[in-house]
Amino acid sequence: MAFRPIANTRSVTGIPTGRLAIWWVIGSEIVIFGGLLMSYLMFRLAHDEWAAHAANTNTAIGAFNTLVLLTSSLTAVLGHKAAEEGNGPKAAKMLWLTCLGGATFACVKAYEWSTEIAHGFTLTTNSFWGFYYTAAGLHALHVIAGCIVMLIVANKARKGIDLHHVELIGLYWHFVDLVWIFLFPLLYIAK
Amino acid sequence: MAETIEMPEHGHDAHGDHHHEETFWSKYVFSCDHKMIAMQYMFTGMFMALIGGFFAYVFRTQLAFPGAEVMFWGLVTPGEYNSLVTNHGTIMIFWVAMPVLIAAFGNYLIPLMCGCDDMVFPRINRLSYQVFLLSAIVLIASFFVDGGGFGGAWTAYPPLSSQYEYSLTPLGSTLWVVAVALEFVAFLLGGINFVTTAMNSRAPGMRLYDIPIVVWFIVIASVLFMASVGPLIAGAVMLAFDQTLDTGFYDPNKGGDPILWQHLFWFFGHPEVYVVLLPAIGMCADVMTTFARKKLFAYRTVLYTAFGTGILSFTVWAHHQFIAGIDPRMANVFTVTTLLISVPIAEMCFVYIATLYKGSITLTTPMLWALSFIAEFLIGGVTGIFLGASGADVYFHDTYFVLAHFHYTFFPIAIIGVFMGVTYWYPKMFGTMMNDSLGKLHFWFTVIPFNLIFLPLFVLGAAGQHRRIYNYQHYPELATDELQALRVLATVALWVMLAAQFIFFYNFFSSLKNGKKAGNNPWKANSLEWVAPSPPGHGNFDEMPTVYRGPYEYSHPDRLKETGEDYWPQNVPS
Amino acid sequence: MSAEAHAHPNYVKVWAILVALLAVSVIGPEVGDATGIQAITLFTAFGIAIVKAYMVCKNFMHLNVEKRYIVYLLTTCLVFMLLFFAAAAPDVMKTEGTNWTKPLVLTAPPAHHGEDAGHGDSHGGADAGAH
Amino acid sequence: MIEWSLAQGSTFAGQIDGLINLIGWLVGFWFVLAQGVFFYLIIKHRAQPGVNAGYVTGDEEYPKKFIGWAHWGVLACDVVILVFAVQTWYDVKQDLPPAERTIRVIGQQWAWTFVHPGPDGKVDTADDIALVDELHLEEGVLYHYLLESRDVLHNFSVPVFRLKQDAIPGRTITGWFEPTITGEYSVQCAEICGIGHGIMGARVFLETEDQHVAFHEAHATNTPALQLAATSVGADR
Repeated sequence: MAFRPIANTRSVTGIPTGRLAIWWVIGSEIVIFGGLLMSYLMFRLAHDEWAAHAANTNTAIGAFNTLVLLTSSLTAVLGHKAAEEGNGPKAAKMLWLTCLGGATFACVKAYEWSTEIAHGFTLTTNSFWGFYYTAAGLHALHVIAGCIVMLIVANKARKGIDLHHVELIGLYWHFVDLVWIFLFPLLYIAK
Repeated sequence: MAETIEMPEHGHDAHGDHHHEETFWSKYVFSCDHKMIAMQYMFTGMFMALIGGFFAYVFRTQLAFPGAEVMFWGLVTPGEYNSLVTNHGTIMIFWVAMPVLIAAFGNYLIPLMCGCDDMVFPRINRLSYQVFLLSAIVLIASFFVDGGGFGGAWTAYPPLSSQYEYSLTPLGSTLWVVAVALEFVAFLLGGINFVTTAMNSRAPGMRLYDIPIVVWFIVIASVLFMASVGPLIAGAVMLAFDQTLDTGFYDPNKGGDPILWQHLFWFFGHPEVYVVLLPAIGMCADVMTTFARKKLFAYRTVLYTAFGTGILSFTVWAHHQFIAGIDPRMANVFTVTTLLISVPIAEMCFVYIATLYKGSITLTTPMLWALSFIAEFLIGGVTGIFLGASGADVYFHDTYFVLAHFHYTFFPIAIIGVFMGVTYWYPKMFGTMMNDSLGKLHFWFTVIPFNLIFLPLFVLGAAGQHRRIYNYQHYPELATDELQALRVLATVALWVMLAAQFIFFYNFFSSLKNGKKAGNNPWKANSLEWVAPSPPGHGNFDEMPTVYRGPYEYSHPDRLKETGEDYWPQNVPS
Repeated sequence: MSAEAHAHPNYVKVWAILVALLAVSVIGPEVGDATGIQAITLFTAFGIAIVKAYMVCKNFMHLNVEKRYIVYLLTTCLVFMLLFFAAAAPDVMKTEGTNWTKPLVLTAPPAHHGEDAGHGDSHGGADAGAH
Repeated sequence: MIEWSLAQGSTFAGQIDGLINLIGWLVGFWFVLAQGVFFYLIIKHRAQPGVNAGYVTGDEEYPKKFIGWAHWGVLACDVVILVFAVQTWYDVKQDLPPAERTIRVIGQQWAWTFVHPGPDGKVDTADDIALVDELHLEEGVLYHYLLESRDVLHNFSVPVFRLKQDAIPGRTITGWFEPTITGEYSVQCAEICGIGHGIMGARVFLETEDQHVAFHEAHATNTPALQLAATSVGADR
């Protein structure tokens, strides 16, 4: 393992440094998605005709993806539990399951988007679709990035290294889940 | 996690050996050491400052002598002029003030002043600089692409910034947005490091009120940045989509709204002012107390004023948009908050002034910079009231009065603050002292011309001269000889000031070799960085310090009685 | 590490509740559209989203056992976003305000949803000031 | 202070200048006070050999009370400024006195189009007079302006009126002014609008009643203006 400064071993606040950092990451992510969703909300409330466009989104697929993400959150937190019990291999398994969820989510999204684009609903069709692709796309990027990091963490956890990283990536994953929990009604249900 | 917490504190001996076999690349380019990363940020920032200064030279010369051949540039076309002023602003704020004040000094000072050996995440720290460097390269590249650099002002208001047929800079504006977005990512990475390091890795015994003000302020600044930049990152993505993918987020003809960008931008843009102000004014506290041999006057008041300013700074942004088409009733709300924010800042200045009371002041170069910071910043502060008061802003908006006002805040921040920090911590950074008489010469030849540049601009602004015009001869009221004389005065002063900077660079580099050796603590200061050797080695401290008191215990009666010393380092047991 | 030594809730049970809520939030709007009662749609869509978010924060992210100021930090970020909405909506969301109108939007196809009225007043009620 | 270099050309110019002077005096007082104390302390407390600095934490009653006074003093001044600032803002921007005449101001890259009402005194009618970069106003008449933009942000700025207002594409912004003097003055675009921003100036001619009548006669039938005025909004769609 690379050189670890003493700084990283201290914990004056009583919160492990890694987790503290993740909280700050989540804080800054909240304002990024917040800015985007608030802008969307303003336009959505200003333009009732967007409801007609929103009607073209596939609620069933959205609901299925929500289910997938909720489940992956479950496996992530189970992985955290296993890690705290010092059970590296089990934690790794759980993280792999979580990645599987993330992958499923991404594939479903790809299918969903390709059908919508095929039906002529593209980024430029209307600002609703602009926000639809921008917000969901930004979220999907977070999902993919999370999966990549998670594979690395899982690989280490399997060997019992850096088990506390399991909790950190889990926290991030729950946040990604949270964002989707709000994206789902905003983009799919409200019609 | 738990097991790592009790890890014994001799980690740096363990790695002490492996920094001998460091190659040039691992030592200077891909180093994870916070001091080296600080240097990288500082020199990149100074290089960008040279570019920004050169741009200022070009367009000031054009304003003083319209249509004349500018040396090293040639004729300045309107398009070039817009691009020059735009990138001058962008560079000076995002690529000079931010990297040098927050990133460089934050990286250098936080671990040293908190008494730990490095940032908590050295590799994220390195990544932060690499992303920043990339952003700088992208920005510089944008000057040379087809159509030239982006010319829509640093605020980049759409539709001008979002549609090429309006801005006529097909690639420049996109690269500009990309560069700014990358730069934000870099500082988000850096900011997380600063905050967690200062929160979690302080030396044993260092309580919240034992932290030097400059560390406090850099941390508050990082928090402000992280909490305010998000909407603009989202906005930048939308802007880039509008530019490249022809979406309509800011295009009224496609159901968008240009005002949205203004809100997204200034929601970040105003806290940003305090993001760069706080580190500079925080350095002031350390420098002034050191050279006045005085305890900081009302440490907690200073801290609370900073908190107050930080919170309020999120509620004032629309005072940049009073006449930009926002609903007039909102302007009243923002006038109230804007005038309110003057109270904590004014109080902070008063407290700093009070710190000199009963002091024993030595006017070294860093002290001169610190004092001039307060003096000049007061001018910037009071002129802000004119602009914060909505009724007066109806006239002053987008005149040179605004320009002079924010240069009277940003110049103390980005130039005086940087020189203050460099001259004060130079002995610690490089182990040698800078030449004091050269430093003083450079000080006077920077500060006096600075006032000669911007005081005339207040007059020009009051006379109704509006901003971002490449040639005022088109406006009879503004083409009078008196006003033109003021423009020439400002420009000549700028030439003098820019020329004077070579004194600094000469002093900086010659002192590396010829400067006399500085001990660990040349200024007889209290805070922890002066305990470490100069320059500090890879682990910073020979043995990790423990803190017993606050950083400003100068001329403490007990200490004077016992030892006759008028300073009391934080790590010395009572 | 106090924060470490928390009891783990029954995660599967939490997950089951979340899925149940999800089902409601999908069916609810259908009912809302069928009965034409907008309130049902809005409540089931967003009310339940908030409940789900709360459960995830509490049980999965363990914010309930985390240090208080982390919660304050995250809520502050949210509050700033609401602040942003409150201050930007009178310009961006409204089609007319004091001494200004958006002719393009005013002449856009007529609205067929009542949400706007519901939200309109709470954000400054710019119409009141229109000349 | 503004009136020294610039005539007060509208009814509210004096009010704005008055506000600016008021702020000038108040902040000037605090500025001089602060700088005075600052330099006094620097000079008085220069280091002398063998003399140590005092130890003042800032919690002592004696020096701290001055900060307290300054704190409340600044707050009081802020409140005073606030009252007058909001009052001025209300009168100039928020309140809209009934118009005697209405003009339409259209900004585009990089020229101003001013649609004057014809003799019938109404805008958007057949006898409108549309001029580029030329605005003719009658002294003592309360005008409303309908401000629009064809492309990017512009800013309709008439320094002599102390008037500024951004023109936003997709919005029509209404404002008012009442000229109180005669003569020719400049109109600026005070919001960067592309490479032509520097030359996007216009002239405003403040005329007496007879001069204005003469102006109307000079520009009798002006049909292009009709289209221009009628399509000024529709053109964007």
